[in-house]
Amino acid sequence: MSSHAAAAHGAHGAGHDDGHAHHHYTTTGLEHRKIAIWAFIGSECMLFASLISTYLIYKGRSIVGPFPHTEWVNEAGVVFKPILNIPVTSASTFVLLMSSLAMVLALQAVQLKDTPLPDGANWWTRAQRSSQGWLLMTALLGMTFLGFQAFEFASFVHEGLTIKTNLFGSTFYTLTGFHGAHVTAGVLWLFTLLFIDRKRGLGPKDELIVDIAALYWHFVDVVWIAIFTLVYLIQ
Amino acid sequence: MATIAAPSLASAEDAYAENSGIWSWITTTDHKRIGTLYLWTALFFFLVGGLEAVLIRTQLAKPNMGFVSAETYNQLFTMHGTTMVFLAIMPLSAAFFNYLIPLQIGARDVAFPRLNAFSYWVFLFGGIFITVPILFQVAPNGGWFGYAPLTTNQFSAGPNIDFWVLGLQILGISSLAAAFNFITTIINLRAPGMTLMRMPMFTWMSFVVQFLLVLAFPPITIALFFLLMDRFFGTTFYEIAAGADPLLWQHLFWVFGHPEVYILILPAFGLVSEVLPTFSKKPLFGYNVMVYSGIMIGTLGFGVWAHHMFAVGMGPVADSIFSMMTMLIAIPTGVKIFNWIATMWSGEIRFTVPMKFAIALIAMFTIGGISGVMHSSPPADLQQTDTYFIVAHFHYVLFGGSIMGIFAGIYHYYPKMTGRFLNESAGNWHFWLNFIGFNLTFFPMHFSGMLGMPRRIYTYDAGQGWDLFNMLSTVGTYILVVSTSIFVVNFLRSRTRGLKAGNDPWGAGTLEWSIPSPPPDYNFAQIPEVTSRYPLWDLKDPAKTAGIAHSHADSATITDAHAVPVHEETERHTAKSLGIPMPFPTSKPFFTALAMVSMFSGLLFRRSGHDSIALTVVVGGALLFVSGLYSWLTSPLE
Amino acid sequence: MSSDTKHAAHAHPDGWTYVKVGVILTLITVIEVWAYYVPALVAHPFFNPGLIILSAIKFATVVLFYMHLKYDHRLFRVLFTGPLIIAGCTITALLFLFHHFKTVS
Amino acid sequence: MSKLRLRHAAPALLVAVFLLALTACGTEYPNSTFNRHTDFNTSIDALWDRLLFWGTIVFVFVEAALVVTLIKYRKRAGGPEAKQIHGNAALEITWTAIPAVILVLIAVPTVKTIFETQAPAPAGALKVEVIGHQWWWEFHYPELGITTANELYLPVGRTASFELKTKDVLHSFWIPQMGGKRDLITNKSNFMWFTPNADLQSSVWNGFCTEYCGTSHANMKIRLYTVQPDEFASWAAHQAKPAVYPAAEPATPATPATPAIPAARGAQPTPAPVEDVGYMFPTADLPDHVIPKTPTPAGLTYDDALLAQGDPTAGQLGFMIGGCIGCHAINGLPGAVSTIGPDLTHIASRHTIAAGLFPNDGPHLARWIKNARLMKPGILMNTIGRGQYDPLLKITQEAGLDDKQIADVVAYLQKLK
Ligand code: HEA
Ligand code: HEA
Ligand code: HEC
Ligand code: CUA
Ligand SMILES: [Cu+2]
Repeated sequence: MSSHAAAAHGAHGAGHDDGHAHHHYTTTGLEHRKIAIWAFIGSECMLFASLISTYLIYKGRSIVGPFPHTEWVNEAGVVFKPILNIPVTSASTFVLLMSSLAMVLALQAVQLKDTPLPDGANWWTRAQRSSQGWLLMTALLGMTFLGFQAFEFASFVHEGLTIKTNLFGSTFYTLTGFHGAHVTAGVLWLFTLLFIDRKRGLGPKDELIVDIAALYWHFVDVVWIAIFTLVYLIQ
Repeated sequence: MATIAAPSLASAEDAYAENSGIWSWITTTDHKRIGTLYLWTALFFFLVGGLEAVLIRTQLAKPNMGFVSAETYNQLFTMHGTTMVFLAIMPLSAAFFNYLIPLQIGARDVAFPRLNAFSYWVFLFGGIFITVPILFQVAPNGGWFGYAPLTTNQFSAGPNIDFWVLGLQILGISSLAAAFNFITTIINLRAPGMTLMRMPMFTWMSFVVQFLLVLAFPPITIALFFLLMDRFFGTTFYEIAAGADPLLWQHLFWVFGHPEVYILILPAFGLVSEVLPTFSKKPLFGYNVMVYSGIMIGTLGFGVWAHHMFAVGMGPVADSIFSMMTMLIAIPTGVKIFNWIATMWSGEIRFTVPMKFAIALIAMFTIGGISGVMHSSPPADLQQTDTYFIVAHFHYVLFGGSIMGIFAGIYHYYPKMTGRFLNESAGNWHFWLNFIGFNLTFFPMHFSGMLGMPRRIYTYDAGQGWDLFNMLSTVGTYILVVSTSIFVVNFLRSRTRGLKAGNDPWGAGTLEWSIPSPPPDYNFAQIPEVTSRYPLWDLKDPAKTAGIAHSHADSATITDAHAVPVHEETERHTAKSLGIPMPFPTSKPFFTALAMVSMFSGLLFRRSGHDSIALTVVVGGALLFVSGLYSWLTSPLE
Repeated sequence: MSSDTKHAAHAHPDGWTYVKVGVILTLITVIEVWAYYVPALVAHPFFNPGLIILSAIKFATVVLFYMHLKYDHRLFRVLFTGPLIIAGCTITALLFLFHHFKTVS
Repeated sequence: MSKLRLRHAAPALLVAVFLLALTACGTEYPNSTFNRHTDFNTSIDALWDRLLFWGTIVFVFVEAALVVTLIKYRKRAGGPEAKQIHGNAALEITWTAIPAVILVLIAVPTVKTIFETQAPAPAGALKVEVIGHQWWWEFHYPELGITTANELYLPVGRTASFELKTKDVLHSFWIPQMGGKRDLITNKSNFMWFTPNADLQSSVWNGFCTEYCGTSHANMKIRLYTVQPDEFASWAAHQAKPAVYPAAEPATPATPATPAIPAARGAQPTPAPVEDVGYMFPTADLPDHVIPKTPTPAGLTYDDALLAQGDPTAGQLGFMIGGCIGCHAINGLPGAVSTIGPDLTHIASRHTIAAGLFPNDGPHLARWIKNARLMKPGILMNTIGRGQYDPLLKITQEAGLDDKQIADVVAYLQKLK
């Protein structure tokens, strides 16, 4: 039954592994934190909905450039090219997608920790057990994404677009910056898990704490999927 | 994090023993004590908001009064609205969520007790943050919905609006954290057999409210964040010169604002749905429909926000759609009104004080609802919007609805919380003066409004035909002061002098009445196994509930080793003697909240040009906050 | 609750499935970016709706597989789709109100 | 049981008060919305009647049902026991359906009226631009080349079509007796129109700013004069001309500094003859409710005897040295072209100053010039009287005009019919 399942992974806190196995009854047999994280994700939908709406509402309303998809010539006759850099962003989008893949494999690795390896397991089967490897890879990919974003922001500023320049600048930096902040929090979270994994090893009993981190991480990825299309590709 | 680590628990036993003193309140994780904190704090803020209203009404008693200055008046009504909405009614509701939900669903605490404490402390610090400036005449002055561009640097260079932006941001975090907590609690901590369709109506309405909170606060968080960025970092979200559209703020605000009004009313609806059946000696009429209508109200509430903007020129199509969506809400709300009346119909109505307040809610909210429907017709609303007719509407729903319902709840649950009754005759004085004062204050506003009086004016000229109505309103307010004072005295005195109340002083039917008053810290010595909506009536007076078709569909089969059939617990034990693990007291939520609030307040230094101090405080606060979080999350709960 | 979470955990797809999903996501992204560089496509009235549909597919794929909503307790589906629908409607309504869609009025 | 009786007397009392007040909607309520002076308000009022009708029915029904229930089923010694009824599908469907029907009966005329009142203004409408400022109103008649402030003239029987804009924050334009309001929104134009009934006598109405716009939001009022077409024509013809004072000196034909001022106005070489000042709503006919009664601030004193000695020519100079010219336009006075403050070209033809806050007479004008910020909190117009304390800047005005100079300026302004 599901209550049994809850018992199996009833850990109380990330560092709380004193092993006392008593668990609390829950109505659904599900873990509190998993319900909370889904509720949180639901709430985040409205948060990003507000940000994305604002970006779209203000799209094309900036009085001065630079603009995302069109050229702009200022009073002094200086030409500003369309500012969005699609190739770079496509690359960072790909990186974030791959980090989601790494994350889901990290969760799987934690779930499989105690399942004995079959005889003659190939490298892939072995690799799938490496929770530390996948967690590290997720975090690194996340940091790569942040690196891309830092590069993007820096080059935009260089090209004359700051958060104060125009409506596009304000909405663009705020929307992508909010997302970047989420990624940053996720990277911190991943390193925390990695730290625990190195210290005491994450196993199936820790499925929950990895699962909720993974849900958060995938959600941040999913938001980027929407942003990439709505901000970068649609003109 | 030395400060946080300092009060580390020498031994958990000692901590259990210590149950009084300020420190025990700061470190408590008991949902009942947190509920009590919410109740006291919110009642205090209610008095503050009321006092502001008294000053407002004094200034408006007669034309061309010079009691307060224009600037002061503007701060007063802004703070009155903000205080009543965010610091009085919402936390009063939160007091009941905290106190009652675990008791009603047969749980020992909420899902995340420490998060719960965190929510309270954030609320308290946020409330202080936003209220204190009024003592220095720099309180927010942009109205409770702070329309841009009046709130931008260009038109509001002082720190007034900074307090508002940061304060609301802080309060929002408190509400969100609490909402995640209660969603989880209600989904996951119901006693065995307590299916969704057996939950008490207060828990149900609270459940709906938590979703409204979770979905409505993000838009205002974002809207406020934009304003914060504009004010502190020079972005252009609401800057006229950059071509900003002020309607952006309005839409984002009201996407939050309208669900917010249902956040304010649904808990009160829940409370009277507990009171009315109890004092009619009958189960709630049409329970299922009451549940569905609550959900309907909540859902539709997200599709009507632009009815606050009929005068902004959205165009006939948008006006029509939002008008009709708004009207739709009258249907589920009407169902509630009629079902309440039907609950009393054929009952044995006892006119206790809580019952009187509950009945007053039905009578008075209906008036506010009807004027609401009058606003929902855009051409007619063009004559009503931003006049005292609107002020009449929202006080009829907020005071006549939320406040009446909350008073019903306070009189009803005071015996459970304290073990003593509030004095009945003082309660009657309170009720009648309140009822008369309320109507005298707000009914005339329908007239002053339709006779042309705009709202938010600190003065008005003589001979406009408004003098009589304003005088009546002011007199009514003074009656409210008297009635509220009676309540305050009664509330304070009855704690020690009230008549003693037993477990179940009113003969109610839900779980919270099966345990001692006040409940022991562990709530239920044994988790009850629930088989109906009114388990206590099944036990004591089965005739009342015999006819209810209870759903047995889900989770009724799940049993917990500790569950026992519902019974009345008369004996008091300690958690220790029962072997019930209790959360450790901890000051971590308190300090984490403090760190977070200081992080926000650091921005204020930017206004005064001290950027390096600002940076230090913000970054320092953020670091303390994160380390507080780590230290909290890595320490065991119990 | 009939679905057994422990059991469901085992019903999770294995690593290869995740990789395949990753490949699909990458392919869709490639198509999107490719389309961006074909002026004839960009000019087509179905360009924007097309991109939105593609990204919605990606969105759903990640949610269903990586966030294993497809295999998980139905409660989570409700907790996610409810807010998602409200968020979607809010965006649509706001864009309508700010005249991003041509209306008859 | 006396409590019980009081309890159900209350709603009945409310209804009584309500009806009583409704019948009392007479002249003593000068800003009442219950009237049909325009097409716009006729539509609204018809809708209102319907809302009130159904609202009253619902109200009476609910409160009656409540009171009957309370009386009938109150617990009595020896009374009947509670009958356990837990629901009734048929009933619940009924009280879902009936409100739905009522709402349809409200919604249909609502939508009809929305489209009716928001249709484009009929052809031949008189165009008026309304520009909101913190805290006064600027009115332009683009077709007539008129700019005025706070006081608006409209001919009866002709549609007035307003284009609403704001220079700063949001405001809202509302004249209760003419119809609904419409917000003035930054970076956007809003529209509204109404037609004062052709059979209206020449009369005056109060209007208000109804969107909270900062400190003096309460003091941002409007006077609307609905006058007969010929009166309007006379008024308009005069208002379009430059200032009537000074009579002799021809104005320098300078090109207007700001495009906001129509070219035709600045270029008028000779001022109109002094005696022809066009139509102005007769002071004697002003109803009481349009005469401001705002008290002047206690600390602000001025010896009104000085006003009799005011010299308009000196005042014209004072208008320049006092700095007035930096903010106020006077068509015909060289250099007075600023649009920061209200246009004063025909200030003396207005009955009020400061957006309806004070009557336009010598004593009030003098005090206004001496310390406008004391007269009206928060405003842009600075304190000009010498030695006066400026409550906004929190400094004492050391330069500025003395009381005699102020009297001169007042005399000058009073010439500007
Ligand atoms: C507790 C809070 C609360 C509640 C519950 C409501 C409920 C409703 N409100 Fe109200 N409202 C506010 C708080 C609330 N409101 C506030 C604070 C403001 C002003 C904000 C500001 O500007 O500062 C406001 C403003 C406001 C406006 C904007 C007015 C304006 O500024 O121009 C409108 C417009 O449609 C409106 C409509 C409604 C409607 C239709 C309901 C409905 O939900 C009411 C439904 C209930 C009934 C109708 C009664 C019972 C029903 C029956 C008995 C059935 C039969 C009835 C009929 C067929 C009519 N409200
Ligand atoms: C949420 C609930 C709520 C409640 C309960 C109230 C309660 C009251 N309100 Fe409030 N009001 C609002 C919400 C509320 N209001 C909002 C949202 C606005 C809009 C703000 C805006 O425009 O931005 C508003 C605006 C508003 C206005 C319009 C101001 C304006 O537009 O210029 C007025 C005017 O009369 C008013 C009056 C009152 C009065 C007299 C009460 C009374 O019922 C108050 C009764 C309470 C008391 C009388 C308690 C007093 C007790 C004491 C003083 C005891 C002494 C103290 C101690 C022992 C410490 N309110
Ligand atoms: C800094 C700008 C400024 C200066 C300088 C200034 N005014 Fe004003 N004036 C205003 C503004 C703004 C208003 C509108 C105030 C209001 O009603 O809110 C105003 C209003 C007036 C009014 C009332 C107009 C009406 O129609 O209601 C008069 C008369 C007036 N000013 C005269 C003067 C005189 C005379 C001087 C110089 C001695 C002067 N002003 C200097 C800005 C200025
Ligand atoms: Cu202008 Cu209020
Ligand atoms: Cu609303």
